[in-house]
Amino acid sequence: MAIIEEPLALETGSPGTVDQPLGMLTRPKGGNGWRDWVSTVDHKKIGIMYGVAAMFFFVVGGIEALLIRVQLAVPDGQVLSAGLYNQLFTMHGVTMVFLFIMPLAAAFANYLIPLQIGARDVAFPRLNALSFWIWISGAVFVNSSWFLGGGADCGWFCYSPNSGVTFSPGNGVDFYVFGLLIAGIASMVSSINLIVTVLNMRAPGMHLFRMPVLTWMLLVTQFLLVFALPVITVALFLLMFDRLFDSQFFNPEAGADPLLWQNLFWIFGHPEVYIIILPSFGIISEIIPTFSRKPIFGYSFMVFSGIAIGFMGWGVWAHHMFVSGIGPMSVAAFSLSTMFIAVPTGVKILNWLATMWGGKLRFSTAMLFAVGSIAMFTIGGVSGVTHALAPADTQQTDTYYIVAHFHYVIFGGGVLGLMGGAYFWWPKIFGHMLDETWGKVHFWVMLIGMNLTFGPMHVLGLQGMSRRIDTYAAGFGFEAWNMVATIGSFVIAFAVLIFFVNVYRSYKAAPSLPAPGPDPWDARSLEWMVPSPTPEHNFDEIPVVESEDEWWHRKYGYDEDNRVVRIATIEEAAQDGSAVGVHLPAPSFWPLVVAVGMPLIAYGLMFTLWLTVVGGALTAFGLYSWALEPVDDPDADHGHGDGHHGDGDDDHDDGGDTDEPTMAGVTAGDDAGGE
Amino acid sequence: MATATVDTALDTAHEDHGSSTGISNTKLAMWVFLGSECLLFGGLISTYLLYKTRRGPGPTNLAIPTDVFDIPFTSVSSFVLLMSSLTMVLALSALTRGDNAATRTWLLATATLGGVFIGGQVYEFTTFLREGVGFTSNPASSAFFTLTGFHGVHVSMGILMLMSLYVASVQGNLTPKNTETVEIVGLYWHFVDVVWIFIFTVIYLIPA
Amino acid sequence: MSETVTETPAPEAEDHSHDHPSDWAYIKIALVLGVLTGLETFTYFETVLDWGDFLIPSLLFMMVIKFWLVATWFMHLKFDNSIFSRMFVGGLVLAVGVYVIALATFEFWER
Amino acid sequence: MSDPVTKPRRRVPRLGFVLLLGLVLAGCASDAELDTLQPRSGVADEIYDLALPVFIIAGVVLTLVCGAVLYLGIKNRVATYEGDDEFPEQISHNNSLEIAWTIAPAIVMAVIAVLTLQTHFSINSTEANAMTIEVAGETVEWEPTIVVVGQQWWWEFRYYLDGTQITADDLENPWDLPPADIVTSGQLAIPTGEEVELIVTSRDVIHSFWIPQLNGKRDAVPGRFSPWKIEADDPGVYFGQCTEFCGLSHSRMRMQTIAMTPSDFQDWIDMQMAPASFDDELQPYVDAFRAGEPATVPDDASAALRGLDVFAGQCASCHLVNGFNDLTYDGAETVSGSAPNLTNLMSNTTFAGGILNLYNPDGSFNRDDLARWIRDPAAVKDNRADDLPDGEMPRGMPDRNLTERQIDDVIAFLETLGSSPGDEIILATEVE
Ligand code: HEA
Ligand code: HEA
Ligand code: HEC
Ligand code: CUA
Ligand SMILES: [Cu+2]
Repeated sequence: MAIIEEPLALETGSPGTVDQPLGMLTRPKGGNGWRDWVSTVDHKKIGIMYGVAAMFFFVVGGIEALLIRVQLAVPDGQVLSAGLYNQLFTMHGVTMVFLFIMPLAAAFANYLIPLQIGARDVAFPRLNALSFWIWISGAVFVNSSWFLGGGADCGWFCYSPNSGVTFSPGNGVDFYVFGLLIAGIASMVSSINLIVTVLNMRAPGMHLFRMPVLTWMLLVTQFLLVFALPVITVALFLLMFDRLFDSQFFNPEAGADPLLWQNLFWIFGHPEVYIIILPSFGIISEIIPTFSRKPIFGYSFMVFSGIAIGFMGWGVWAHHMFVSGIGPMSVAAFSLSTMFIAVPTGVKILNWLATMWGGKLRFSTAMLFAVGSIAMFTIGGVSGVTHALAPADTQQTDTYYIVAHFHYVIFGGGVLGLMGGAYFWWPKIFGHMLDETWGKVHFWVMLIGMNLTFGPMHVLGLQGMSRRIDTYAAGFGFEAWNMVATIGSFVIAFAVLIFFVNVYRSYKAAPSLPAPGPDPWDARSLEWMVPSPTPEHNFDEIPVVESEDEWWHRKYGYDEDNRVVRIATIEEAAQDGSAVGVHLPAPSFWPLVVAVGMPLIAYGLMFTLWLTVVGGALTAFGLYSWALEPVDDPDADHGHGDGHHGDGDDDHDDGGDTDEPTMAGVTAGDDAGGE
Repeated sequence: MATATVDTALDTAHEDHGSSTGISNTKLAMWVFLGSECLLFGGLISTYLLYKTRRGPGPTNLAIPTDVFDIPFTSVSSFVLLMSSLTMVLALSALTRGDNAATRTWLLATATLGGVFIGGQVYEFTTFLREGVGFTSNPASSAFFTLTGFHGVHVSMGILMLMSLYVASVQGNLTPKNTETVEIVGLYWHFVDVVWIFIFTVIYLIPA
Repeated sequence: MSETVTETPAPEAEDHSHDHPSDWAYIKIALVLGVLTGLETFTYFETVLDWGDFLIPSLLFMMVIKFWLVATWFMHLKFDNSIFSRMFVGGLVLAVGVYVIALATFEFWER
Repeated sequence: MSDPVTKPRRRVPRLGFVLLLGLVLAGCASDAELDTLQPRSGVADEIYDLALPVFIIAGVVLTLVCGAVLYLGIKNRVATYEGDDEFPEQISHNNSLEIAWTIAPAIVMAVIAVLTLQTHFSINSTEANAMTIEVAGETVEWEPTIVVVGQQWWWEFRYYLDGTQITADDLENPWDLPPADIVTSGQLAIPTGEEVELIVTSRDVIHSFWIPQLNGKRDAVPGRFSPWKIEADDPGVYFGQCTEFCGLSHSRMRMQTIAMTPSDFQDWIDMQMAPASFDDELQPYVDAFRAGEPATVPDDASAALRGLDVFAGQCASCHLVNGFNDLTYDGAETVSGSAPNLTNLMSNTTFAGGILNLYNPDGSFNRDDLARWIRDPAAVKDNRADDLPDGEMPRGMPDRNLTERQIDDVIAFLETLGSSPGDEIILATEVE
């Protein structure tokens, strides 16, 4: 389609002709209203939207969790029916994993990758917008199930044959299938985009081994996504065909093997858990050096262990199937491979400690979260190792001991780390700090809350409490710890509220406080050399990178005794964001239009086919108009300058084609159409 | 508005830092995408391999795809698809030379060969259906139709892309500057072909 | 994540547009591909020649050759930046590895 | 540069860990029948013995890491960087250290790996251990093997006693298993001191069979027959719970294993194998039914006979009672094609997936709960059995809309099926 785009794009030299290709939507102009947000292709705005949406779904998933906890507070809980409970824990898992923590990581990836590698935007800005809109339409789609007959009730891993029509006749599972397919397309597009960005858009001198560890971890994450998503896509398609078109993939009576689903799901699912944790590892690796006043210890080991984790993550999936009846040899092999994943992970933990060793630790909120995350992750990590022993896992699997494990790694390792990231980059993103006192209260309440909630689950699990049970009988010794866990979950909720209050208060207080400046933490990577909040064009001038921790080295040097001395103040070294005439990619409505069609297609397949036609038409129309829309928009007023930046292409799954060379690095005023 | 050919993009790459590796974003994206497609087709192929002899419930012995394979026929369509890869590279090569007429011919030839392949597949499917191997018959047949169907959809999308190229060429919009576009469509096309090379051997030729 | 992407060499090395194979080279490759396909099909008619235990290895061998020819020549992997090969081969090797293991858990290879 | 961290304060960072330690220490409640930390069999011991040292290693690693975090946090803490231009030594790496802490965990893991493999292969091996039992007056060598079948939401146990060892290879189709000598539901009876092989399968979705004190779990996967084993050192009742999510009433799918001395087990077999005996009043009705000429039952017949009639009309399409409807019975009209075999109902002490007691603690019959169950099963245990759309098979037991009198009658009939296992077992198996 871009083939058609290209010549038209050439014609745009004559203004007005193709500006409104089909006369339907006016080409969006730069501005600050809602139009600007829905049509933006700016990686920073997209990042912020990911973040906000993710936090919204955190509350949704959290409320689901609270309902679960309320039901389980006492034996024979009567708050929820079994059916509703099953929907709640399924939707809790799905929401938290696919609609909260992955997009929150995507928020950081979108916002920070271009900044950390010294680029103006991602490789394909419009595709980036497309990813976001597809993801959000998938997210809304999944949650619309609550109003259309109930959510999926098959658990987040939705094992067949329970997920088939015979056993799950409602539409819940269809929502799961289509929702994950849609969200999967989004992640797929975005991960390809980010991989290309990292590989191709780095500032001069930004060798791969000078990239910040965060960028590295995000890169590994994107590779995991790009290779793992097709696998669950296959699984979801097979399930969809079974449910909608009576195929026989998961029908045991026809000789199908339910373990096929399990294999496909976990081949995706295990890399998925590293997709969850690696961004957080990256964030921690940025925060700890900054607040230790030391470079990260063993940079190359950090990078390679991240790669190793990503790589080994592909060879362990069947540890989720130790009791499923795969043969003893398979179990033994996977048991061993799982154990050794502790090695690269341990390297990371120990390197963080070594970074702190001899450092000057300043416990800002971000640092507290980072350090807390290390400790909590380790708890989850070592309980993970105890599951890796297949015989021991036959006792542990599907009990609350597992629930404890994964909430410690996900909440303790993942969420705490991401929260730390929020405190750390908040000034960069919004131009004001979050209040530190409130932040610290937030941290401690959250830490206590999570230990109260998930700590007891270890005990419950070992005492034999099964997962995914909507009630339990009195007399097994489960009562006390369940009550504690429930109380703990409300403590977490309280902590989350503190965070929101902090966000609000800090926003209100910001005007009366001194501006944080480009680099409030005396940090190390490139994003801190641009003003806060980041100007639309990121860098006035693309920096030429000479070392790892480039920004820090622009501030500090060594004297003859090899002691660190300041060579420039932040103000001297930083850019002031005053560049004009920088070409930025032009905004577009079409990604949104394309995305909106997708859930309609799915609704149609579930309810009435004509909706599919409408959705398909809308998506096709969006794609077509997208192709016709010139990449560049010579007329638009782009504030700082006008956009000129090859957008990649339009169509995610035919692999697309464009001929636009990407010119993200085009610096101020080197092309026509500027101000 | 700089719309450069591959070559100029490469030449300018380091001057304007457009790309740190000196390679095109889109092409890189395409290759990453193809890498991930390996896992997609791998999943479908493994599913089929796992199920290829599962005939369904009871002693009824429903027919499975391997019972009704027509190897000579499929060989011919495999050959057709394989040759479409040749015409595809010839199209690209013609475009690089600036030979528009030849480009068009080869593009059309590629799309036509692709079309013949799809036609063959439709024929194969209908024969199978007639012989009692339907999508819903048993795990083996479900897996077979899904795998080859996915492949067929890929081929069809390739044909769409080729036809768009052809139309662009007819309109005079396909010039040597666009070699990269054609190259990328070509990559996709060849990928679909190598997948079929795999399928032909592993699914059709290796006996059950 | 199966490969470490290291810094790629300077773009001079990338200016490969001149050493693209000639049309004739492509045609020769296609001929080889055609012949191999013919050979493959030939195996089907067992009566002509009994391949015995060599059947599957030789089929796989021919498949790999065909695959390799198309990927390196038609898809230019041979001439292009090695980063492309890494992306593709990464996915390919990962896919083969993972699915071979997955099938092994079904005791597929024992049959 | 503005420094946002202005108010450093002493914290009590230990709080979290103190709490956690407390939690773990308090782990063992006394009445915890599902407790995995109270193994009661050789296999469970082996697992426990493997897990325990690893728990300790995990604890040590944890303490070291958290200890280091605390230590560094306290020792290296500074309040602010404001006005502090002194940087610590900028050590960026130390390869030998890195290699050391790559190798150290690898060695630890290697040790654990060896232990794991030993245990793993040990608990997955079986021994030949034929025991002598008497079946219908004949002595047979029986290698204890029991086929365990999960379905929504109860367990069926099938005993093949005729001496020919049944293996997974003899079994093809969980919906059409060879007729067994004994079929029970919810409660698995085993002899003590014997390694009992289980062949675990399912008729609908995936379940998981788990008696924590005797062994880990094994999934019941439809279409697969997975080997597993179980053994008990001492006579007793061991509780279990289905642990693979299996739909609506997964939480109410429980089971028990009742281990008895070999002689008690022999008695149990005899009790189960005793030919169905209907009293003089029921027998003619049964005969007529079996002859295919159902008799009509007068209103003033005994409750049990009227109950039998209700049963024939309302229940026999799903439930099998050997000696009564086994000629006409053709699999239950449920998704799984199966409902509990009621031939020896009264010899069970729990029912409905192990969630209700068939007897009161004093040994008397628990009529109330059984009536509650028959009156409206879904009220006791969520299911999908009532008001189904056309063509959908019930999952679980439907509400047959019986009148109170019919319920009383049918219970009177059910009471004739099998005999009570005795007070001791009743007390030990008591649920809730
Ligand atoms: C962020 C996500 C995340 C992460 C990082 C991990 C990390 C690990 N996980 Fe976890 N896991 C989940 C999320 C995660 N997991 C989820 C969501 C589930 C449940 C899914 C479901 O069923 O719903 C699960 C389930 C799960 C199971 C299946 C349990 C079951 O259902 O029976 C197993 C089994 O082996 C396992 C193991 C591990 C291991 C060995 C690691 C390792 O990577 C941990 C390594 C880290 C350390 C070990 C700590 C640091 C190391 C050192 C300090 C070095 C020294 C250490 C030693 C020598 C021990 N996990
Ligand atoms: C990212 C992943 C993630 C996160 C963050 C969480 C967070 C939490 N989870 Fe999580 N959980 C999963 C992933 C996650 N979970 C998964 C994958 C499963 C398995 C599902 C399955 O089995 O299929 C699971 C299952 C699971 C279970 C087991 C259910 C079962 O097996 O029956 C439980 C039980 O307690 C639980 C509890 C919690 C709690 C209390 C939190 C808390 O941390 C939640 C904290 C958040 C809040 C409390 C929201 C706070 C906000 C407010 C309330 C503010 C008020 C609102 C306004 C002002 C508008 N979870
Ligand atoms: C459509 C099939 C069906 C019919 C008809 C039916 N049942 Fe059931 N019955 C079941 C199923 C399935 C269960 C197991 C339910 C569970 O435990 O979740 C069950 C369980 C029981 C149990 C408990 C058995 C045990 O060992 O756990 C009793 C007693 C029982 N039914 C009695 C009756 C009576 C009396 C009637 C007739 C009035 C009847 N059933 C009719 C399917 C049926
Ligand atoms: Cu059966 Cu859970
Ligand atoms: Cu895992």
